[in-house]
Amino acid sequence: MMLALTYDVGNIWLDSLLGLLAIIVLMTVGALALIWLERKVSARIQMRLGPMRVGPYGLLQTLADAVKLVGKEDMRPRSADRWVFELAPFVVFVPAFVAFVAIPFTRDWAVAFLDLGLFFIVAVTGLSFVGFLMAGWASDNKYALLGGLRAAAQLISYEIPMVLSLIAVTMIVGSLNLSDIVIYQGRVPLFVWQPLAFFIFIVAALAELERQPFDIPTAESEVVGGPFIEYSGIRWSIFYLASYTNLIVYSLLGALVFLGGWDWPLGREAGLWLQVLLTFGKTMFLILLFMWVRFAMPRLRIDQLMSYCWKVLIPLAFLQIFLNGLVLVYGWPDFTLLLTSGAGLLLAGYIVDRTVRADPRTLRMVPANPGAAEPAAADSAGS
Amino acid sequence: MTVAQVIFYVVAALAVAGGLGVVLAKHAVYAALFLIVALIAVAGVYILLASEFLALVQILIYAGAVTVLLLFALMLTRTSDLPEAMTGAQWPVAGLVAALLGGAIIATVTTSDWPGDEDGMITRVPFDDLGSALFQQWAVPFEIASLVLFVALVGAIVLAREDEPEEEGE
Amino acid sequence: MLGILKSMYVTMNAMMRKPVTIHYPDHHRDVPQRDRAFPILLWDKEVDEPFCTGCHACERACPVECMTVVMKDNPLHADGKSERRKIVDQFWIDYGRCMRCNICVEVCNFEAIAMNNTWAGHELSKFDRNDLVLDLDQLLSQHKQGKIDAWVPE
Amino acid sequence: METVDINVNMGPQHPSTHGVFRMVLTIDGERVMDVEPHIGYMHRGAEKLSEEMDYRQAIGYQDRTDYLAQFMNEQAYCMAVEKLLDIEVPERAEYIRVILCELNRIASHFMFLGAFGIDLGHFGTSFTYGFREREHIQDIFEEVTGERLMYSYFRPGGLVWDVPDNFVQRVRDVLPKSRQGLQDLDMLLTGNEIVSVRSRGVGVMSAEDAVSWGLSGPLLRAAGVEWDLRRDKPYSIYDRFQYDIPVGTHGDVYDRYLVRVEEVRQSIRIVEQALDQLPDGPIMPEKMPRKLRGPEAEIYSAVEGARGEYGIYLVSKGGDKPYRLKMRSPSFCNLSALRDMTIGNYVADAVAILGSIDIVLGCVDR
Repeated sequence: MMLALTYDVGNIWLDSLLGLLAIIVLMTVGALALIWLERKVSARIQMRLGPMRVGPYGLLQTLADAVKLVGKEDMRPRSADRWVFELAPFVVFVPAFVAFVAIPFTRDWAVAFLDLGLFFIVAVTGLSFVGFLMAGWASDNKYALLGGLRAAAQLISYEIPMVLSLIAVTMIVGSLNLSDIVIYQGRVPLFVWQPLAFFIFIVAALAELERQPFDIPTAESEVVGGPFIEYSGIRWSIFYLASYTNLIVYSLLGALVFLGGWDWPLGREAGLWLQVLLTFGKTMFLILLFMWVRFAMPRLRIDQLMSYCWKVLIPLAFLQIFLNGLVLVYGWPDFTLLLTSGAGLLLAGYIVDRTVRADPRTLRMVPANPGAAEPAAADSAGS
Repeated sequence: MTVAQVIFYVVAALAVAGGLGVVLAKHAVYAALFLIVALIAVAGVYILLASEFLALVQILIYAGAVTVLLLFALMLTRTSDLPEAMTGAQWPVAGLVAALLGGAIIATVTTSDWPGDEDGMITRVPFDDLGSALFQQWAVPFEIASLVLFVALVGAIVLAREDEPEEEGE
Repeated sequence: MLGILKSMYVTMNAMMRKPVTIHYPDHHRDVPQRDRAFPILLWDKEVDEPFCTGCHACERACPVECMTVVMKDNPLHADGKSERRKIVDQFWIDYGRCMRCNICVEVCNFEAIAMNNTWAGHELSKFDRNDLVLDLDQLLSQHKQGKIDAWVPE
Repeated sequence: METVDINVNMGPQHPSTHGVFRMVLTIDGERVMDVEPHIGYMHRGAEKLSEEMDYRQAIGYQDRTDYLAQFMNEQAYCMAVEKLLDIEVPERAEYIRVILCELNRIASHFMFLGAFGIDLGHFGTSFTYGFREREHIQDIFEEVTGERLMYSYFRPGGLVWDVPDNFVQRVRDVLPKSRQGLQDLDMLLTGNEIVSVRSRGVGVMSAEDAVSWGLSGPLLRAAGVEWDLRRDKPYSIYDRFQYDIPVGTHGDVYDRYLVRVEEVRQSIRIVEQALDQLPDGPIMPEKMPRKLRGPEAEIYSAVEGARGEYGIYLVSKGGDKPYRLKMRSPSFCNLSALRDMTIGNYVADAVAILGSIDIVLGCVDR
């Protein structure tokens, strides 16, 4: 049900308020914890220590940062467009916040079980670009404008493959209800049946989250934070909060749709806490994957992102849908889903590999002083 | 007043405010942003009519995708290129047309016999039916409509690129 | 795809290794014996006076002119306790100007000046740049108290 | 309504301009239509200062020009003074100079590899990997010279003091680490498809253009010109070692990256050979005058620095100070080709191209 229209007024307000509170607590605590985690993960990948100062292992570092940010002066450039500038962080924040409503955490825990949950999340999170554009335009800063426009260009590129990959999944399950999708995966999670769709989803989610290979709108080394460049203090921290909330939302979505949510592999009879643990574990896995990718990849260029999304991901997503259609229409057994989808993934990887490696580079090595004696010891000393 | 009514009035007020904003805003970017407000508010009305699917499509396509292009184009132009107030010699004609259109809509709304108006129940359309209607019953008109849109898109690109012959492939 | 997987492998591999950084103000890495922080003056413990005679050699050689030396007659020499006829009266080094080129140490004929090779020579943050102008007592104090094992090249 | 080009000011405070460098980009959408570089934010008058110092005092200012390849600058300056005064450098000092210079080249290139990753969008991972390797080498430099950045260790005639006793062993221990670190960076960047698509075919400079712009160092070699001062204008004792000169085939950003990766390997080879041949002996000539006074002469001496030809042009009218000291800095000459390479590319490419030139602003502005 979308809205319980038959409730009494007192009840529904209270209900909404409780749901709201739950989301706010989950979001803020989650974002604070994730910022700390990301800093620690990045530190370990880069062989640093990361935050160590506040609390044991720097656990309270983000709390301290949050206090600092709240206490900071809320600055606005004189030439900025006042209302658009000040509203932009909230326009980015609200979609991330609202998307949380539709996510079930276990069989019984959700703010609202929606029949169209999957579609709802995709539709609502797509709105956050408006905030980026507003921030970019209103800041009256060319970097910000560039970043905002890049965000918009990126949105139209990745939104379509993401929706298509999710459609491929819903074709098999036959429902857009997230609970139904999870329950369907009781036997085998969908990433086994649909590796190609899973891959497309991960890539598109990275683009949506503006994380490393696709952090083009906020590119630190080009547009220096993009739309956020003029923001400071609490408005900046709202952007930050929204980005980490989105990370949670998309990881949860991936965990529910592709990794079997709370159901697989323990089955429907597992206790509530085990279900919570399973959802949490799978979400954490995806979050860590996103973080890992972030620190291992350089950034694509905006035109490359667009051509990758339009020329590679969208045809692949259509291929996945077509293959699923074949299997469903002719009623072939389930394993053919895996076969076709896996073959599609391998094919895609092969084609990408071929195109990138079409031109292998080797340097010409010109020996200098070939007459000079190179002692034999030199070789053994190095290795 | 039931909850649904409260929500309806809030949403309707938002839609009207958004629509007025689109018309009255001095700056084209404001107008585009107000348009988003209006579109989302209309999505709210769809939800109240128990057509969640339509509401979400409204958000995804209109509020999400269409306004991207609008804002994209508007933000790249200099503000000085846009006239301060969108008035011209034709405003009495435009006003007349708007008044006539508004009158026609109001007349239609008040004189129509709305099904389900009496018992307050809303007939929900399962979107299986929606799908089969679109892709089986009306497949040919649907495809023709999308073809027309596609042609329009191509035409727009051709028109826009005409004066830049030196631009080679991306 | 292979290259991306390789990148992922390297980062994961690095994650498993021990961090190479240390928690700085709580832990200090050892500085080598030759470490060159800022110049300090040495204290002749046998005679209980500075080695420096105030001969102006370092002052003249300093490329950035960060030193000021004033010489005086040595009262201990008059008493017959010291062989130095002249001794340093006043000595200022502006650490804010010093570029740590080591030339003052090279030109010193009495091995009276050395580069600080302890952490105390590096952690010199001050709120006022005038606090970076050190006088004779401050320059001598570290070696006088035996807190430093100064390294003077031959 | 017509579309307008936007002027974007990149720098002097921008994370990817590698210092206080400013470029005014004229962009149409994401495409760069024009670039106007502005330099001079870091001008400290190093040339003039050197003219006010005697030959020994000026050493400290040589470090401060190209502050990532300090030993090479000192080497060029000392060679000029030695040529002027006709001083013979002892064998051991030459070897130590070569070892330190090549280690310095490795350290400098690691800096490039790290920063290159950042320019392409790495969130600091390549940078920390590069810095980790620099740190090993920097530790050696600190043990030898006592300083971490401004070594002022070479002197006209030789070295200021001898290396510590465990020097050979320390360097031998570090070289495998550098190899390992290079392999890490290699795996992180070289094969990565994103790096490939971002840097291939970007900022292409043909061999003819490269020569006529006066490029040198890795940029010139990446453009396909076999030119290495160590081989073609031999100085010091470089003719005693075997090494390869990597030469690129396309002259784009990717080739410049590959050339530098390969140069690290070759530098390791040179260091190994030099360590094997390192003789004992004095580090300064027997008869060094206490005050250096040169005859009337004009001297040009150049070394193959980490960024290209680093030359010192020294005019002496007698006395203990140079009459004129001109530094031919590779960063400055290489930077002059920036506009040519950048126009027509994307904003993101402009960052990558600037990174591939590997400028050091202290060297550009002097």
